[in-house]
Amino acid sequence: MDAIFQLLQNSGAPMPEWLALALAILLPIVIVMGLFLTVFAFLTWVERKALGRIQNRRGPNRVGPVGLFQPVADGLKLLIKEDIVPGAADRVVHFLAPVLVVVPAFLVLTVVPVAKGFVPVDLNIGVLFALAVSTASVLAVFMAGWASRNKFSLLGAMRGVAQVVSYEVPMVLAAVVVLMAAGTLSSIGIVEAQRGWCGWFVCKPWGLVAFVIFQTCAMAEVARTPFDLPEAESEIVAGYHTEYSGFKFALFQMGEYVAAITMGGVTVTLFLGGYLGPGCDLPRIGWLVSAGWFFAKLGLVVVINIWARGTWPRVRVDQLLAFAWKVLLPLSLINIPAMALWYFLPNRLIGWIASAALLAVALVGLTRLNAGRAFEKRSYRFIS
Amino acid sequence: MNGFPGKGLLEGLAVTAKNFIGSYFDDNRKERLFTYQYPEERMPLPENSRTFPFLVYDGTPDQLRCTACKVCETECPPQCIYIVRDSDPNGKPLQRPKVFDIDISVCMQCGICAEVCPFDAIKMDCDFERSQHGRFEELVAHLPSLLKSNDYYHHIKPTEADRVDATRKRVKKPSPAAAAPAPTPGPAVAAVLSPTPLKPMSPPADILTEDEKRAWLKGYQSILGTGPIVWPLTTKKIATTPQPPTPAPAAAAVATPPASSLAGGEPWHDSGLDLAKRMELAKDRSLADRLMAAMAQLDCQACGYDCRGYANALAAGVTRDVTLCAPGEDETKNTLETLLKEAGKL
Amino acid sequence: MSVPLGYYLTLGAVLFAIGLCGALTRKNAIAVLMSIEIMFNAAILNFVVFWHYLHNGALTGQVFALFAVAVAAAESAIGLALVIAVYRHYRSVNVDDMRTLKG
Amino acid sequence: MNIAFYILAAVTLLGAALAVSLRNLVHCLLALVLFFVGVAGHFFLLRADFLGAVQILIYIGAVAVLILFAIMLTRNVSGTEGGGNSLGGAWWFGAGITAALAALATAAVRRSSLAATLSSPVTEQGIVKTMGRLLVTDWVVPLEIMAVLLTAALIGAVVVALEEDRKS
Repeated sequence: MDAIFQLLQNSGAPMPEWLALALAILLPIVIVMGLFLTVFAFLTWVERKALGRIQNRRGPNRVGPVGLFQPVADGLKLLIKEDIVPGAADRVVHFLAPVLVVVPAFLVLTVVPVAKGFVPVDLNIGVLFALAVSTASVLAVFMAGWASRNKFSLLGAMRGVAQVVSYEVPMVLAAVVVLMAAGTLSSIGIVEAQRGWCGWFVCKPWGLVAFVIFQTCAMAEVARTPFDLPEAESEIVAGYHTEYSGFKFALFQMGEYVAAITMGGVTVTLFLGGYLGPGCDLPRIGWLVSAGWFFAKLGLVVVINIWARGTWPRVRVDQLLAFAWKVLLPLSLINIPAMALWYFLPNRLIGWIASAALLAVALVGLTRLNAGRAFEKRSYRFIS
Repeated sequence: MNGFPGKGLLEGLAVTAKNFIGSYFDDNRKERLFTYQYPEERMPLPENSRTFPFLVYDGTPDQLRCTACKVCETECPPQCIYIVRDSDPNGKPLQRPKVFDIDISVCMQCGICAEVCPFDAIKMDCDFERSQHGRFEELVAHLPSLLKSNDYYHHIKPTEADRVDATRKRVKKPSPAAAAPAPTPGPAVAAVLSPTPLKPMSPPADILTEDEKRAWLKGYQSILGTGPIVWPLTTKKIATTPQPPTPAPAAAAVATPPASSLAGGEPWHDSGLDLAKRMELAKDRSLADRLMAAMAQLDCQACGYDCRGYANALAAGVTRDVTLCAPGEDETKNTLETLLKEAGKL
Repeated sequence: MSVPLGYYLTLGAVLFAIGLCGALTRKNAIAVLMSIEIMFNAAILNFVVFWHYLHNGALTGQVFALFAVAVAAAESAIGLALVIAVYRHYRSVNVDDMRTLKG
Repeated sequence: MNIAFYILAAVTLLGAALAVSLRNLVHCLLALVLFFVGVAGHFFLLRADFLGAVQILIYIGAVAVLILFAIMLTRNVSGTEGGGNSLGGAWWFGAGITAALAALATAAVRRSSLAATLSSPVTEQGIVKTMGRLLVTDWVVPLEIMAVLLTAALIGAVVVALEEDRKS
C-alpha cells in the first residue's frame, strides 16, 4: 500500500494528497477482495468436484460447462432464499454475527504476500496481527450461537469457542518457531528468509513438524472436517448457523471458506516460502511467476484440506480437546528447542540430524504416552 | 500401537486418492463412477417393478377386459379407485365401466387391485414419470388414459403377460367385452364366467392327522402357481359347519345347478336384468331363491361364494353378513336385509 | 502527528472516569469486573501515549504497557474465578447479596 | 491524520459508555469488545503496532471469551436480567460523576506543562526487534516475575473456580 502511495505521489499526477492516500488504500483492498472472492467461488466448485470423485460419483456437472457455474447458482439461490430471523432471537446480535465472521477472515489477508512486492500492508508485526485477528472470529461464532436462542446452536457455539481457543495456543507456538528462524515478524521478511536451495522452512525437521501442527490447528480454527464439531450435521443440526438462512447463511459459508483460504495463505507464507520459486526473480514478469507460485502452493494446501475432509471421520469432542492439549501443545513446545539445536549447532547437517532425532523421540514418546490402554480382547461368559 | 503414529490416517488418504484417480480412468460404470445421468441415461428397471395400475384391453381399446365388477374398488386399501358401470341407451347396465378413475396421488402402488381382479383386467404399470403441475385434478387418471394394450403389457412384463395369457387361453374365455353387449341367458353366463375348477378352500373335515393335513396343503399349494386363484377374501366367511348345503364347495355348486332349486331353473340369474325385474321373476320362490335374485348375478365371488352359494349360506344362517355382494352395492344389501327380516333370520 | 498530547490524556481520563463510574454503580459482579477492565485499558492507553510523545528513543513506555496488559489479563482471570466461586456459594452474583463473611 | 483520532476516540467512548450502561449483560460484553477494538486502533495510530496486536490477541481473543464464559456459568443462558445498576436506574447520577471526574482530569492536564504538543513522530522500523531484545536484556527480571505471576494466576483461577467436592 505504501509503495502505491509513493508511486502516486511522485507520478506527478495532479492529485491532492488525500485522494492519493485514499486511492492507495482502496486499490489493494479491491484487488485482494476481488482476487480472493473468485478463489473462494472456485474453491467451492473444486471441493464439491473432488469430494464427489472421492466418493465414486460425479461432482456438479449440470450448471455451466463442467458445473463451473455451480458456485454462482449456489450464491443466487441463497440470495433469493427468505431470510428468517427466529422470534426469540436477539435481533441486533443475530444480524451482526455473520458480518463479524467474515471480517477477521478478510483482515488476515492484509498481511499475506500474494506476489513479489504485492502485499496489501507490509506491517512489521504481520504474522502476529494475522494470528491475533484470526482468533477474533471466536466472538462472532459465539454471538451467532447465543443470539439464535436455540439449544443446538448454543451448544455448537460453545464447542466452536472451546475448539478455537484450545487450538490457538499450539498454532501460535508453531508459528513462533518459524519467527525465530526468520528473525522478523513481517511476512515479507519471513518469505525472503526462505530463499536459497531447499530454503523453505518445511524442509527442516522442526519446520515439517511445525507445518503439520500449524496445518492441523488451521483446520481446527476454521472448523473443517475432521474438526467440524461446531456444525456437525449429525449431532447438532447445523451448529451455530442453524437459525440462519438466505444471505446470512451465505455470509457464514463465505466466512468459513475464505478463512480456510487465508489460513492456507498464512501456512504457505510461513512454511512453503510464499511466492518463492525458480522463476520469481525474472526482471519484468518475475512478479507474475511469483504470483503463480503462490497460488500453486495455496492450491496444494487447499487440496490437502479437501483430501482430509473426504477421508477422515469427525473427531469426538473430548478427543479433539485432548489432542490439542496433550499432543499438539507439548510437541510444539519441544519443537522450539529442536529449532534452537538446528540453529546454533555450527555444522548444519549435524544440527539437522540432532533436531530430527529430538523430534522423533518426542513424537514417539508423546504417542506412547497418549496411547492409553490398548483394549484387550473381550471375553464372553455364557451363563448356562 | 502398531506401526508409526498416524499410519491409519495415511492409509485412509491412500484409499481416497486411489478412488479419486481411479474414477478418471474407468468411468464405464463398471467399478468406479456408477451415477446414471438420469434424464439422458436411464437405469434399466427390473421386470416386476410396479408403479400405478392400468387397464388392459385386447385388440381395440373398447375391448377392455374390465367388467366393472368393482372388486378392485372395494379391495383397494386407500380406496383410490372409482368405477361407474356403463349402461346401454335404454338404461340396461352393461358389463363395462363408463367411468374408471384412479387417483394416483392416493394410490400406494400395492398391486392388490391387480391381484384380486377376477378378469385380469387391471395390471401394474412401470411408468413412473407421472408428475403434473396440479395436485388434484391432474393427478386423477381417467379411463382413456388408463387403457393400454395387451402387447404393451407384454412389452413391459413379458413373463407375467405370457403366464396370464396362457391361463386365459386354457380357460377358452372369450373376452367378456364381446359377451357383454349381447346378454346371454343366465346359466350360460354362469358357466362361462366360472374360471377353472377349483380345489375346496378348507381341508375336508375327516382328515385328522397332522401330516395328512400337511399333505393336503402341499397338494393345495401345488396348484397355486397354475391358474388365477380366487383367494378366500375374508377368512371369517368360510365356516366349515357341515349343515347341508355346505357353501364351501362353491365350485361344485357352480358347476352343476344344485338340486334344491325348483324345476323352473333360475330365470333371474342374468346380470343384465335390474333388481326389480329379478325380484319380480323370483316373487313366489323359496327364500334362498329370492335371496339369490337380489344378488348382482355376476358370480364374481367377491363374497367368497357364487350368487347361489351366498344365497344358500344366508338362508341356512351360516353367515349373517349381508354386505358381501360388492357389485350389488346398497340395493342388494337392503333387499337381502328386508328378505331376511321378513323370514325372521336376522 | 498533529494530535496534541492533551487530547489523548483527556480521552484516557474520561475513559477512566467511565470505568470508575461503572464499577461503582453496577449491581452485577461481572459488570463491575468489566468496568475494571475499562479502567485498566484507560491506564495502558496513557502509558502508550506518554511513550509516543516523550519517548526520545527508549521503549520503556511500551514495555511497561506490555506488562500492564499481562497483569490486567491475570487479574481478570482471578476476578472471574472468584465470581464463579461466589456464585456457587450465594447462587447469585448480585453485589448487594454478598454481605456475610461466612467461610 | 487527526480524523482517525476523532473516529477512534468516538468508537472507544461509545464502547465504554455502552459497556457500563446497557441492561443485557451480553450486550455489555459486546460493547466492551468494541471498546477494546477502539483502544487497539489507538495503539496502531500511535505507531505501537506490537501493542495493538497484543491487545487484540489478549483482550479480544482471551479476556472477552473469559468474561463470556463467566456470564454463561453464573446465570440463565439468556443473560437478560441482572444488568441494572444499584442506583435504581438513576443513570444521570452516574453520568454526573463521570462528568465531574472528566472535568477534574482535563483541568489537570491543561494546567500541566506537558500539555505542549511535544510530538516527535516515531517511524523507524523494527520496534518489535528492539522490544524483544530489550525485554530479554534490561527487563529480564520483570519478565520472569511476570511469568511466575501468570502461572500462579492460572493455577489459582482453576483452583478457586473448580468445584471442590467436600464429600471426598
